[in-house]
Amino acid sequence: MSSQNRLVVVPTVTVLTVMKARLIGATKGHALLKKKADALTMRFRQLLKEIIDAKENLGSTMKGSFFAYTEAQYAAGENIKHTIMDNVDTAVVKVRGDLDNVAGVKIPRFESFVLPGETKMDLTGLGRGGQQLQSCRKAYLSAVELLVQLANLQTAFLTLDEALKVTNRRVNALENVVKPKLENTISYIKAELDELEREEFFRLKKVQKNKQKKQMAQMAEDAAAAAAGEKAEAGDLKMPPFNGPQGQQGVQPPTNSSLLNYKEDDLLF
Amino acid sequence: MYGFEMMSFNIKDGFLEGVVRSHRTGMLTVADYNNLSQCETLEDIKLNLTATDYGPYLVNEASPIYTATIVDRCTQKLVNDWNYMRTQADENLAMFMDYCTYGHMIDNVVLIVTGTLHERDVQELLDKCHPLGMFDSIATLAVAQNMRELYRLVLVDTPLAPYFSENLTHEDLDEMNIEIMRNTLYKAYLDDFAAFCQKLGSTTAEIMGDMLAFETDRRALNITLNSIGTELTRDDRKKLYSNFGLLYPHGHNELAMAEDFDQIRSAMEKVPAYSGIFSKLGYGESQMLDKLLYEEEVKKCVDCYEQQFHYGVFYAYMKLREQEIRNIMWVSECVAQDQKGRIADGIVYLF
Amino acid sequence: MVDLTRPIVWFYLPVTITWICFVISVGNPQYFIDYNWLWLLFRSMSPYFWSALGVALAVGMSILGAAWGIFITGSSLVGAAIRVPRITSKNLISVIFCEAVAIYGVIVAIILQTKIERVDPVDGVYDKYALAAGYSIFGSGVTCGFANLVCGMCVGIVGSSCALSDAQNSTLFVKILVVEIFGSALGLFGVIIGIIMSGGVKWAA
Amino acid sequence: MAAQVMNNEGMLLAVLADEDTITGFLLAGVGNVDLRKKRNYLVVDSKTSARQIEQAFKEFAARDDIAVILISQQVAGQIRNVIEAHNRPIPAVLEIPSKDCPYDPNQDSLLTRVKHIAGFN
Repeated sequence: MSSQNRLVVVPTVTVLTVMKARLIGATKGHALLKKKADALTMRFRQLLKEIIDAKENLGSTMKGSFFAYTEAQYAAGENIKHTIMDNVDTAVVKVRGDLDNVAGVKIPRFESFVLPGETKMDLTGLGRGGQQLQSCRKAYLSAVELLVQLANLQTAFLTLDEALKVTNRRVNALENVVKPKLENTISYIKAELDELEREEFFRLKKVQKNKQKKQMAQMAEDAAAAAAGEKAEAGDLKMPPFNGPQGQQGVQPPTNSSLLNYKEDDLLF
Repeated sequence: MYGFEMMSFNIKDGFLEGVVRSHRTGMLTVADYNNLSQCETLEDIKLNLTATDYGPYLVNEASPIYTATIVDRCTQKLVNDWNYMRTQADENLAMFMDYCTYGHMIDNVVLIVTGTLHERDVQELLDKCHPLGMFDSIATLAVAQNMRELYRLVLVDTPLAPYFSENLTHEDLDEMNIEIMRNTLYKAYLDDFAAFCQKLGSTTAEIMGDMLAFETDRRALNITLNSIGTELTRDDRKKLYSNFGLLYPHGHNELAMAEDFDQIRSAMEKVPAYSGIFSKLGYGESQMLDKLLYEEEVKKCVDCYEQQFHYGVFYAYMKLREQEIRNIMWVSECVAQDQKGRIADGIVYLF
Repeated sequence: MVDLTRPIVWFYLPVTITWICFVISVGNPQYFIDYNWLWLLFRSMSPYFWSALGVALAVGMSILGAAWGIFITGSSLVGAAIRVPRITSKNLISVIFCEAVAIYGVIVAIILQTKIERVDPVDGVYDKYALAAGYSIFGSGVTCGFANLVCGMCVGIVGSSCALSDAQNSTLFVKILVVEIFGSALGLFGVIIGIIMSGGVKWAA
Repeated sequence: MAAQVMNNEGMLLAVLADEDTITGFLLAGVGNVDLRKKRNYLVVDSKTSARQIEQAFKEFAARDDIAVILISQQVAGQIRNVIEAHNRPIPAVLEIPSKDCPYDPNQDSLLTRVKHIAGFN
């Protein structure tokens, strides 16, 4: 699992910084998307309520319009519908649209409007029932308005639904895939780096040991040589004799600041 | 010379008068309407109607039944009765009965004319025509491509030809708003019908004069009411009023000038016969007017039955049946749309 | 048929009658009405002509009235009975009333016919009893005939209304029947007067 | 995805319903017949087959001058699968009640979806 849930990277310090930056980015992105999702959800919830209300309202409004039509038919005669059907020319009720922006999601918004000017319908039912026809017309116009509103809500619903799904998918992806992966990668890199460090440390230690061993051997050799030399020319020797390892000889300025020397007293790290 | 038609009327028309009068028994009564008002569904209405004269026409209708079907079947009943009488009728009466249906014929012609201009299917158009307004050559109406041709080829042979030729020029045929054309024709028709009734003389002239005067005055009123605020000018409006009726000519002048409902009202109230109708209306409201006018018409039609030996009953029968079908439509729509509180607003009780 | 509803007829009718009177009276241009000539004219007419005419009018007019009434009633009855068949048998009574009118006519005609006796003219001239008898039989025939003609029409028209009303509302039948009975009584008046008029007929002194 | 270009002279409403319902909308002035005699409404009666309705619906859905398709519930019931498949926000498909049968919210595919979501949340 762990091998799959991380990025395939070369565990180096530079990559680590890159990864860390990516993690920070992902966290920030996650927070932002979460916020967006929340905003969308809020709007969405509101929409749901509005849609349900509007749909239920629709029933009664349409009922009113239908009845107005019945009244018109009563006054103007059964055949009036054929007259109306034949008088259809160009639409005077149209829908205008623009875009609404909710948390970065563009939602088309409709608005119905009536083209100004006389229509052929104005004189329909001149002989009888014209008034009822006009009131029926008004009833239907208001119904159309409501319907367009409902269409608004519905489009918004569909668009938001889609947008919400996408956002939620992204949030979840960030939360459950990208972030863990990055984190895993970072910890993997760190672990790898430590491992490398420990190896280095051990190697250095070994080198030092070898060095010391070599030194001791040298020293013993030197001592033997000195003893032999003292015997030969005792007056020439100015340097004091080497008194074993430095650590045992109190604090000394780290002349040779090797890693080994620096961390010598804290091996636990 | 009233009274002499008593001796001679039955020679030709006694049988049909008996028929048309006995149809009165088949009309729905207040009790029937009460039953219909109690219905919960259209099926109930159908069931209730099967007990009436409409029964044979509705009984075989499959469910679910719709208002349109009910109205259609009821109209069929009227049409069948009417055609039965029309085929038995003799010269004057046949002529009279034809005159009664010219109104529908005008509607049909206008329907087909507009339909043809919009390139509708002929059969589809014919289905939409009112069956009472059919004439033999109606199908050929759709042959013509433009109005001039239409007149030259088809309309000349119809009974409506004089109305077209005397009132509309070729230019009118092409340009006129279809509603204005319809009403111009209707005006010509009413004038002609009234003249015909006067020619028939005696009781028919008296009764039909009264009925047609009401009809034409109602049209004048409606035209005025519906043309307020439209492009129709005063002069054009005045041209649509018929040349008779209780409002002719002074009332027409006033109506032509009227700009709102109250002016119409003051013009109408000068005629005693109509002041009663308007006194039932509150100031400024015109919604109930249609029903009140329907009621007045029904009253006149029912009064028609009080006299014997005249043709008015045929006209009255048609009008009453049409009102009855309107009532049925209203009740069914109210029931179908769950608006039972409004049922009483639309029913005009006949008897 | 002359349309009695046209006013022009009512202008020509008296003119025509005056003209006929004038033609008849022209025996002597010195008088507007020449009574001697008229007396000669009527004295020379056979009383059998008058009595036969009376009998004919009695039965003919009555039957014309009855027939007229029956078709007025009948056509309405048949029409109304299509929708409301129950009225047929009841309303046969109106037809029977009309029929009764014809029967009155037949009865009076038979009575009048039995009154006719044989007398011979003296010098080609009937004596005045015979002339009077001829005129009374003619008169009673005309009375009865026209009374029954009008009665038949009246019963017919009322019967027609009766049938139509009965079709609407069966309680109206009896009420209109009463009116109809009064109408049919009119014919009886004619019959009674006719019988009385012909009752005292004597052909010879 | 939703940012379809909308022309500013206004878009049309399309209607698929029974005769009476349509007549009302036509009276209001919704109807449009263009130069090629193409209408933006379809009168559905007992003779209209589901195939015809489907075709008309698809045609309206494909037209770019139609913003809203009104379809009566009865008609929608006949081509339910096509409507369910319609997923684009424009044109918006709205189910309306028809004159002969009152509005039944349970049959509305959008509303069931809405309620489903609302219930789930």
